[in-house]
Amino acid sequence: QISEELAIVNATELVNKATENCFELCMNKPYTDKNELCVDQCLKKYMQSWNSISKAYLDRIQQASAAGEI
Amino acid sequence: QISEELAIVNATELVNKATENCFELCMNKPYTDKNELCVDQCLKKYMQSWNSISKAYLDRIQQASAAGEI
Amino acid sequence: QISEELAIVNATELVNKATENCFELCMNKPYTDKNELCVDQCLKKYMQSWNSISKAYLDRIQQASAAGEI
Amino acid sequence: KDMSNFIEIENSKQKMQMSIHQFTNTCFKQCITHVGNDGTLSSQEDLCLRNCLNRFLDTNIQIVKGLQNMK
Amino acid sequence: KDMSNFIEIENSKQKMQMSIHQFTNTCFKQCITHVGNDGTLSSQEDLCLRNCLNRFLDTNIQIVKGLQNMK
Amino acid sequence: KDMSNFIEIENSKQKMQMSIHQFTNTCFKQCITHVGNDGTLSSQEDLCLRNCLNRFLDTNIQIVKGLQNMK
Repeated sequence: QISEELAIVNATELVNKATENCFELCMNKPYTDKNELCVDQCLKKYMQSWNSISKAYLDRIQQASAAGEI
Repeated sequence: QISEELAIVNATELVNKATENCFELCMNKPYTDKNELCVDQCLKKYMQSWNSISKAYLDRIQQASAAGEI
Repeated sequence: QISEELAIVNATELVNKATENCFELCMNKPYTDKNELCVDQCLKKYMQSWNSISKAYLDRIQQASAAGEI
Repeated sequence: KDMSNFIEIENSKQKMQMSIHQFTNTCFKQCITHVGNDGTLSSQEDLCLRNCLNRFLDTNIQIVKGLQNMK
Repeated sequence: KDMSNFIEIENSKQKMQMSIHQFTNTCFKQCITHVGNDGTLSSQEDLCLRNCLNRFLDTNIQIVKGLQNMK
Repeated sequence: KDMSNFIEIENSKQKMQMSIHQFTNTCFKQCITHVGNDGTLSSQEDLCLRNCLNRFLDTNIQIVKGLQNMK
Protein backbone atom coordinates (compact mmCIF):
# COMPACT_ATOMS: atom_id res chain seq x y z
CA GLN A 1 0.00 0.00 0.00
CA ILE A 2 2.94 2.31 0.67
CA SER A 3 4.36 1.42 -2.74
CA GLU A 4 1.01 2.23 -4.32
CA GLU A 5 0.89 5.66 -2.76
CA LEU A 6 4.44 6.36 -3.91
CA ALA A 7 3.52 5.27 -7.43
CA ILE A 8 0.72 7.86 -7.40
CA VAL A 9 3.11 10.55 -6.16
CA ASN A 10 5.52 9.69 -8.98
CA ALA A 11 2.85 9.60 -11.68
CA THR A 12 1.52 12.97 -10.50
CA GLU A 13 4.99 14.50 -10.57
CA LEU A 14 5.55 13.15 -14.09
CA VAL A 15 2.21 14.52 -15.31
CA ASN A 16 2.89 17.94 -13.76
CA LYS A 17 6.40 18.33 -15.15
CA ALA A 18 5.50 17.01 -18.63
CA THR A 19 2.46 19.31 -18.75
CA GLU A 20 4.51 22.33 -17.75
CA ASN A 21 7.30 21.63 -20.25
CA CYS A 22 5.03 20.69 -23.15
CA PHE A 23 2.75 23.70 -22.53
CA GLU A 24 5.90 25.84 -22.73
CA LEU A 25 7.17 24.19 -25.93
CA CYS A 26 3.91 23.74 -27.83
CA MET A 27 1.65 26.69 -27.05
CA ASN A 28 2.07 30.14 -28.52
CA LYS A 29 0.42 33.24 -27.20
CA PRO A 30 -2.38 34.34 -27.53
CA TYR A 31 -3.08 30.64 -26.82
CA THR A 32 -6.00 30.34 -29.21
CA ASP A 33 -5.20 26.95 -30.71
CA LYS A 34 -4.68 23.50 -29.28
CA ASN A 35 -1.65 21.78 -30.71
CA GLU A 36 -2.34 18.13 -30.11
CA LEU A 37 0.28 16.71 -32.47
CA CYS A 38 3.00 18.76 -30.79
CA VAL A 39 1.88 17.72 -27.30
CA ASP A 40 1.92 14.03 -28.25
CA GLN A 41 5.41 14.29 -29.69
CA CYS A 42 6.62 16.40 -26.79
CA LEU A 43 5.39 13.75 -24.35
CA LYS A 44 7.30 11.08 -26.29
CA LYS A 45 10.43 13.20 -26.08
CA TYR A 46 9.85 13.84 -22.39
CA MET A 47 9.56 10.12 -21.66
CA GLN A 48 12.71 9.35 -23.67
CA SER A 49 14.51 12.11 -21.76
CA TRP A 50 13.30 10.63 -18.47
CA ASN A 51 14.65 7.22 -19.47
CA SER A 52 17.97 8.61 -20.68
CA ILE A 53 18.53 10.71 -17.54
CA SER A 54 17.46 7.80 -15.37
CA LYS A 55 19.94 5.44 -16.99
CA ALA A 56 22.79 7.98 -16.86
CA TYR A 57 22.07 8.61 -13.17
CA LEU A 58 22.13 4.93 -12.29
CA ASP A 59 25.38 4.49 -14.29
CA ARG A 60 26.91 7.31 -12.32
CA ILE A 61 25.82 5.84 -8.99
CA GLN A 62 27.26 2.44 -9.99
CA GLN A 63 30.58 4.01 -11.01
CA ALA A 64 30.82 5.89 -7.70
CA SER A 65 29.91 2.70 -5.87
CA ALA A 66 32.51 0.63 -7.75
CA ALA A 67 35.16 3.27 -7.02
CA GLY A 68 34.29 3.04 -3.31
CA GLU A 69 33.17 6.67 -3.19
CA ILE A 70 29.77 5.84 -1.78
CA GLN B 1 -10.89 24.73 12.65
CA ILE B 2 -9.71 22.75 9.63
CA SER B 3 -11.36 25.31 7.34
CA GLU B 4 -9.58 28.09 9.22
CA GLU B 5 -6.19 26.50 8.75
CA LEU B 6 -6.87 26.01 5.04
CA ALA B 7 -7.91 29.67 4.75
CA ILE B 8 -4.52 30.64 6.20
CA VAL B 9 -2.72 28.34 3.75
CA ASN B 10 -4.63 29.94 0.86
CA ALA B 11 -4.03 33.51 2.01
CA THR B 12 -0.31 32.77 2.45
CA GLU B 13 -0.10 31.29 -1.04
CA LEU B 14 -1.88 34.34 -2.49
CA VAL B 15 0.45 36.76 -0.67
CA ASN B 16 3.55 34.83 -1.81
CA LYS B 17 2.56 34.61 -5.47
CA ALA B 18 1.33 38.22 -5.67
CA THR B 19 4.53 39.43 -3.97
CA GLU B 20 6.72 37.47 -6.35
CA ASN B 21 4.86 38.63 -9.48
CA CYS B 22 4.52 42.28 -8.43
CA PHE B 23 8.16 42.45 -7.32
CA GLU B 24 9.04 41.19 -10.80
CA LEU B 25 6.77 43.68 -12.61
CA CYS B 26 7.31 46.79 -10.47
CA MET B 27 10.91 46.81 -9.29
CA ASN B 28 13.88 47.74 -11.45
CA LYS B 29 17.46 47.04 -10.61
CA PRO B 30 19.41 48.40 -8.78
CA TYR B 31 16.25 48.30 -6.63
CA THR B 32 16.77 51.71 -5.05
CA ASP B 33 13.18 52.97 -5.16
CA LYS B 34 9.92 51.70 -3.78
CA ASN B 35 7.12 51.86 -6.32
CA GLU B 36 4.00 51.82 -4.21
CA LEU B 37 1.55 52.96 -6.88
CA CYS B 38 2.70 50.17 -9.19
CA VAL B 39 2.44 47.54 -6.45
CA ASP B 40 -1.12 48.62 -5.58
CA GLN B 41 -2.22 48.46 -9.19
CA CYS B 42 -0.39 45.21 -9.76
CA LEU B 43 -2.22 43.67 -6.79
CA LYS B 44 -5.56 44.81 -8.26
CA LYS B 45 -4.65 43.18 -11.54
CA TYR B 46 -3.50 40.03 -9.77
CA MET B 47 -6.81 39.73 -7.92
CA GLN B 48 -8.79 40.29 -11.12
CA SER B 49 -6.67 37.63 -12.81
CA TRP B 50 -7.32 35.24 -9.94
CA ASN B 51 -11.07 35.80 -10.27
CA SER B 52 -11.04 35.44 -14.05
CA ILE B 53 -8.98 32.22 -13.97
CA SER B 54 -11.12 30.89 -11.15
CA LYS B 55 -14.36 31.48 -13.09
CA ALA B 56 -12.94 30.03 -16.33
CA TYR B 57 -11.76 26.93 -14.43
CA LEU B 58 -15.14 26.35 -12.81
CA ASP B 59 -16.85 26.83 -16.22
CA ARG B 60 -14.56 24.24 -17.68
CA ILE B 61 -15.25 21.76 -14.88
CA GLN B 62 -19.01 22.28 -15.29
CA GLN B 63 -18.80 21.72 -19.04
CA ALA B 64 -16.82 18.51 -18.55
CA SER B 65 -19.30 17.43 -15.91
CA ALA B 66 -22.31 18.19 -18.14
CA ALA B 67 -20.68 16.25 -21.00
CA GLY B 68 -20.29 13.27 -18.65
CA GLU B 69 -16.50 13.39 -18.94
CA ILE B 70 -15.96 13.56 -15.21
CA GLN C 1 17.18 16.20 18.27
CA ILE C 2 14.64 18.55 16.75
CA SER C 3 17.37 21.15 16.27
CA GLU C 4 19.52 18.55 14.58
CA GLU C 5 16.81 17.65 12.09
CA LEU C 6 16.25 21.32 11.31
CA ALA C 7 20.00 21.79 10.76
CA ILE C 8 19.87 18.99 8.17
CA VAL C 9 16.86 20.62 6.47
CA ASN C 10 18.75 23.91 6.31
CA ALA C 11 21.97 22.40 5.02
CA THR C 12 20.04 20.51 2.34
CA GLU C 13 18.25 23.67 1.24
CA LEU C 14 21.57 25.54 1.06
CA VAL C 15 23.20 22.77 -1.00
CA ASN C 16 20.22 22.62 -3.39
CA LYS C 17 20.00 26.36 -4.00
CA ALA C 18 23.78 26.83 -4.32
CA THR C 19 23.97 23.88 -6.74
CA GLU C 20 21.15 25.25 -8.87
CA ASN C 21 22.58 28.79 -9.01
CA CYS C 22 26.19 27.74 -9.57
CA PHE C 23 25.20 25.19 -12.24
CA GLU C 24 23.38 28.07 -13.97
CA LEU C 25 26.33 30.48 -13.69
CA CYS C 26 29.23 28.11 -14.35
CA MET C 27 28.11 25.51 -16.87
CA ASN C 28 27.69 26.13 -20.57
CA LYS C 29 25.91 23.95 -23.05
CA PRO C 30 26.70 21.38 -24.42
CA TYR C 31 27.92 20.81 -20.86
CA THR C 32 31.07 18.94 -21.84
CA ASP C 33 33.47 20.49 -19.33
CA LYS C 34 33.54 20.69 -15.56
CA ASN C 35 34.41 24.13 -14.29
CA GLU C 36 35.68 23.51 -10.79
CA LEU C 37 37.33 26.89 -10.24
CA CYS C 38 34.12 28.68 -11.16
CA VAL C 39 32.03 26.48 -8.87
CA ASP C 40 34.35 27.11 -5.92
CA GLN C 41 34.22 30.86 -6.43
CA CYS C 42 30.50 30.81 -7.04
CA LEU C 43 29.99 28.98 -3.74
CA LYS C 44 32.06 31.63 -1.94
CA LYS C 45 29.91 34.33 -3.49
CA TYR C 46 26.74 32.45 -2.60
CA MET C 47 27.81 32.16 1.05
CA GLN C 48 28.71 35.86 1.18
CA SER C 49 25.33 36.67 -0.35
CA TRP C 50 23.61 34.49 2.23
CA ASN C 51 25.40 36.33 5.03
CA SER C 52 24.69 39.75 3.58
CA ILE C 53 20.99 39.03 3.03
CA SER C 54 20.76 37.46 6.46
CA LYS C 55 22.25 40.52 8.17
CA ALA C 56 20.09 42.97 6.16
CA TYR C 57 16.97 40.95 7.04
CA LEU C 58 17.76 40.94 10.77
CA ASP C 59 18.47 44.70 10.62
CA ARG C 60 15.11 45.24 9.01
CA ILE C 61 13.31 43.15 11.63
CA GLN C 62 15.06 45.05 14.43
CA GLN C 63 14.10 48.41 12.90
CA ALA C 64 10.47 47.33 12.59
CA SER C 65 10.58 46.03 16.15
CA ALA C 66 12.14 49.28 17.49
CA ALA C 67 9.48 51.30 15.63
CA GLY C 68 6.79 49.19 17.32
CA GLU C 69 5.54 47.87 13.97
CA ILE C 70 5.87 44.26 14.99
CA LYS D 1 -19.09 9.37 8.58
CA ASP D 2 -20.21 13.02 8.38
CA MET D 3 -16.76 13.97 9.61
CA SER D 4 -14.96 11.98 6.92
CA ASN D 5 -17.30 13.42 4.27
CA PHE D 6 -16.55 16.90 5.55
CA ILE D 7 -12.79 16.27 5.38
CA GLU D 8 -13.07 14.81 1.88
CA ILE D 9 -15.03 17.83 0.60
CA GLU D 10 -12.65 20.30 2.26
CA ASN D 11 -9.76 18.37 0.78
CA SER D 12 -11.04 18.55 -2.78
CA LYS D 13 -11.96 22.22 -2.38
CA GLN D 14 -8.43 22.85 -1.16
CA LYS D 15 -6.89 21.03 -4.14
CA MET D 16 -8.96 23.21 -6.49
CA GLN D 17 -7.85 26.36 -4.68
CA MET D 18 -4.18 25.37 -4.96
CA SER D 19 -4.68 24.61 -8.67
CA ILE D 20 -6.19 28.07 -9.16
CA HIS D 21 -3.17 29.61 -7.40
CA GLN D 22 -0.85 27.70 -9.73
CA PHE D 23 -2.80 28.56 -12.92
CA THR D 24 -3.06 32.24 -11.97
CA ASN D 25 0.68 32.38 -11.29
CA THR D 26 1.56 30.69 -14.60
CA CYS D 27 -0.86 32.66 -16.78
CA PHE D 28 -0.29 36.04 -15.07
CA LYS D 29 3.42 35.69 -15.93
CA GLN D 30 2.50 34.87 -19.53
CA CYS D 31 -0.22 37.46 -20.13
CA ILE D 32 0.47 40.47 -17.90
CA THR D 33 3.65 42.15 -19.06
CA HIS D 34 3.07 45.65 -17.69
CA VAL D 35 0.96 47.14 -14.95
CA GLY D 36 -0.46 50.25 -16.60
CA ASN D 37 -2.10 53.19 -14.90
CA ASP D 38 -5.46 52.09 -13.66
CA GLY D 39 -4.99 48.62 -12.27
CA THR D 40 -7.68 47.02 -14.45
CA LEU D 41 -7.23 44.10 -16.83
CA SER D 42 -7.61 45.01 -20.50
CA SER D 43 -10.04 42.79 -22.43
CA GLN D 44 -7.03 41.49 -24.35
CA GLU D 45 -5.23 40.51 -21.12
CA ASP D 46 -8.38 38.85 -19.80
CA LEU D 47 -8.81 36.86 -23.01
CA CYS D 48 -5.14 35.84 -22.88
CA LEU D 49 -5.59 34.58 -19.29
CA ARG D 50 -8.66 32.51 -20.14
CA ASN D 51 -7.05 31.05 -23.27
CA CYS D 52 -3.88 30.32 -21.31
CA LEU D 53 -5.90 28.39 -18.70
CA ASN D 54 -7.81 26.44 -21.33
CA ARG D 55 -4.71 25.50 -23.32
CA PHE D 56 -2.93 24.51 -20.08
CA LEU D 57 -5.83 22.22 -19.15
CA ASP D 58 -5.94 20.81 -22.71
CA THR D 59 -2.24 20.00 -22.45
CA ASN D 60 -2.71 18.42 -19.02
CA ILE D 61 -5.61 16.22 -20.19
CA GLN D 62 -3.70 15.11 -23.27
CA ILE D 63 -0.60 14.23 -21.21
CA VAL D 64 -2.69 12.12 -18.82
CA LYS D 65 -4.36 10.30 -21.72
CA GLY D 66 -1.02 9.83 -23.48
CA LEU D 67 0.54 8.28 -20.38
CA GLN D 68 -2.45 5.96 -19.89
CA ASN D 69 -2.08 4.75 -23.50
CA MET D 70 1.61 4.01 -22.95
CA LYS D 71 0.92 1.54 -20.15
CA LYS E 1 5.39 24.32 28.92
CA ASP E 2 9.14 24.76 28.48
CA MET E 3 8.96 22.12 25.77
CA SER E 4 6.23 23.93 23.86
CA ASN E 5 8.11 27.22 24.21
CA PHE E 6 11.21 25.52 22.87
CA ILE E 7 9.29 24.13 19.89
CA GLU E 8 7.71 27.50 19.18
CA ILE E 9 11.07 29.29 19.22
CA GLU E 10 12.70 26.63 17.04
CA ASN E 11 9.74 26.87 14.69
CA SER E 12 10.02 30.62 14.22
CA LYS E 13 13.82 30.42 13.87
CA GLN E 14 13.28 27.79 11.18
CA LYS E 15 10.77 29.97 9.31
CA MET E 16 13.28 32.83 9.29
CA GLN E 17 15.99 30.53 8.00
CA MET E 18 13.77 29.31 5.16
CA SER E 19 12.89 32.92 4.31
CA ILE E 20 16.60 33.77 4.15
CA HIS E 21 17.15 30.81 1.79
CA GLN E 22 14.34 32.09 -0.45
CA PHE E 23 15.52 35.72 -0.42
CA THR E 24 19.13 34.73 -1.12
CA ASN E 25 18.03 32.54 -4.03
CA THR E 26 15.83 35.30 -5.52
CA CYS E 27 18.31 38.16 -5.09
CA PHE E 28 21.42 36.15 -6.07
CA LYS E 29 19.72 35.39 -9.42
CA GLN E 30 18.92 39.11 -9.84
CA CYS E 31 22.23 40.61 -8.71
CA ILE E 32 25.01 38.10 -9.45
CA THR E 33 25.34 37.72 -13.20
CA HIS E 34 28.94 36.50 -13.38
CA VAL E 35 31.34 34.81 -11.01
CA GLY E 36 34.57 36.73 -11.61
CA ASN E 37 38.04 35.68 -10.59
CA ASP E 38 38.30 36.02 -6.87
CA GLY E 39 35.04 34.78 -5.45
CA THR E 40 34.29 37.98 -3.52
CA LEU E 41 31.18 40.12 -3.84
CA SER E 42 31.82 43.54 -5.36
CA SER E 43 30.41 46.46 -3.34
CA GLN E 44 27.97 47.02 -6.19
CA GLU E 45 26.73 43.42 -6.00
CA ASP E 46 26.41 43.64 -2.23
CA LEU E 47 24.40 46.87 -2.49
CA CYS E 48 22.18 45.27 -5.15
CA LEU E 49 21.52 42.29 -2.85
CA ARG E 50 20.55 44.46 0.11
CA ASN E 51 18.34 46.72 -2.00
CA CYS E 52 16.75 43.67 -3.59
CA LEU E 53 15.89 42.29 -0.15
CA ASN E 54 14.49 45.60 1.07
CA ARG E 55 12.34 46.16 -2.03
CA PHE E 56 11.11 42.54 -1.83
CA LEU E 57 10.08 43.06 1.80
CA ASP E 58 8.46 46.43 0.92
CA THR E 59 6.44 44.70 -1.79
CA ASN E 60 5.46 41.90 0.57
CA ILE E 61 4.30 44.30 3.30
CA GLN E 62 2.30 46.38 0.82
CA ILE E 63 0.62 43.29 -0.63
CA VAL E 64 -0.41 42.11 2.85
CA LYS E 65 -1.82 45.56 3.72
CA GLY E 66 -3.57 45.80 0.34
CA LEU E 67 -5.27 42.44 0.86
CA GLN E 68 -6.33 43.39 4.39
CA ASN E 69 -7.95 46.58 3.03
CA MET E 70 -9.87 44.58 0.42
CA LYS E 71 -11.66 42.49 3.05
CA LYS F 1 12.67 -5.16 11.52
CA ASP F 2 11.71 -6.39 8.02
CA MET F 3 9.07 -3.68 7.97
CA SER F 4 11.53 -0.93 8.85
CA ASN F 5 13.96 -2.27 6.23
CA PHE F 6 11.17 -2.25 3.67
CA ILE F 7 10.27 1.35 4.52
CA GLU F 8 13.90 2.43 4.36
CA ILE F 9 14.40 0.86 0.94
CA GLU F 10 11.14 2.33 -0.39
CA ASN F 11 12.18 5.67 1.03
CA SER F 12 15.54 5.73 -0.72
CA LYS F 13 13.99 4.47 -3.98
CA GLN F 14 11.47 7.30 -3.73
CA LYS F 15 14.21 9.91 -3.16
CA MET F 16 15.99 8.68 -6.27
CA GLN F 17 12.78 8.86 -8.28
CA MET F 18 12.16 12.44 -7.17
CA SER F 19 15.76 13.34 -8.06
CA ILE F 20 15.25 11.87 -11.53
CA HIS F 21 12.08 13.98 -11.93
CA GLN F 22 14.04 17.09 -10.95
CA PHE F 23 17.03 16.34 -13.21
CA THR F 24 14.78 15.52 -16.19
CA ASN F 25 12.85 18.77 -15.70
CA THR F 26 16.05 20.86 -15.44
CA CYS F 27 17.91 19.24 -18.34
CA PHE F 28 14.86 18.95 -20.64
CA LYS F 29 14.44 22.74 -20.36
CA GLN F 30 18.14 23.21 -21.17
CA CYS F 31 18.51 20.71 -24.00
CA ILE F 32 15.14 20.38 -25.77
CA THR F 33 14.30 23.65 -27.46
CA HIS F 34 11.90 22.40 -30.13
CA VAL F 35 9.72 19.36 -30.56
CA GLY F 36 10.32 18.42 -34.20
CA ASN F 37 8.23 16.12 -36.33
CA ASP F 38 8.80 12.61 -35.13
CA GLY F 39 8.91 12.78 -31.35
CA THR F 40 12.33 11.13 -31.05
CA LEU F 41 15.39 12.57 -29.34
CA SER F 42 18.23 13.46 -31.69
CA SER F 43 21.60 12.03 -30.69
CA GLN F 44 22.72 15.60 -30.02
CA GLU F 45 19.81 16.18 -27.64
CA ASP F 46 20.47 12.89 -25.89
CA LEU F 47 24.15 13.74 -25.44
CA CYS F 48 23.19 17.18 -24.11
CA LEU F 49 20.84 15.59 -21.55
CA ARG F 50 23.48 13.17 -20.29
CA ASN F 51 26.16 15.86 -20.11
CA CYS F 52 23.73 18.17 -18.35
CA LEU F 53 23.05 15.50 -15.73
CA ASN F 54 26.73 14.77 -15.20
CA ARG F 55 27.69 18.45 -14.87
CA PHE F 56 24.78 19.00 -12.48
CA LEU F 57 25.97 16.11 -10.31
CA ASP F 58 29.58 17.36 -10.51
CA THR F 59 28.41 20.78 -9.31
CA ASN F 60 26.38 19.22 -6.52
CA ILE F 61 29.27 17.09 -5.27
CA GLN F 62 31.67 20.02 -5.35
CA ILE F 63 29.23 22.25 -3.43
CA VAL F 64 28.83 19.60 -0.72
CA LYS F 65 32.62 19.19 -0.42
CA GLY F 66 33.12 22.96 -0.41
CA LEU F 67 30.63 23.42 2.42
CA GLN F 68 32.22 20.61 4.43
CA ASN F 69 35.63 22.32 4.09
CA MET F 70 34.18 25.59 5.33
CA LYS F 71 33.10 24.13 8.64
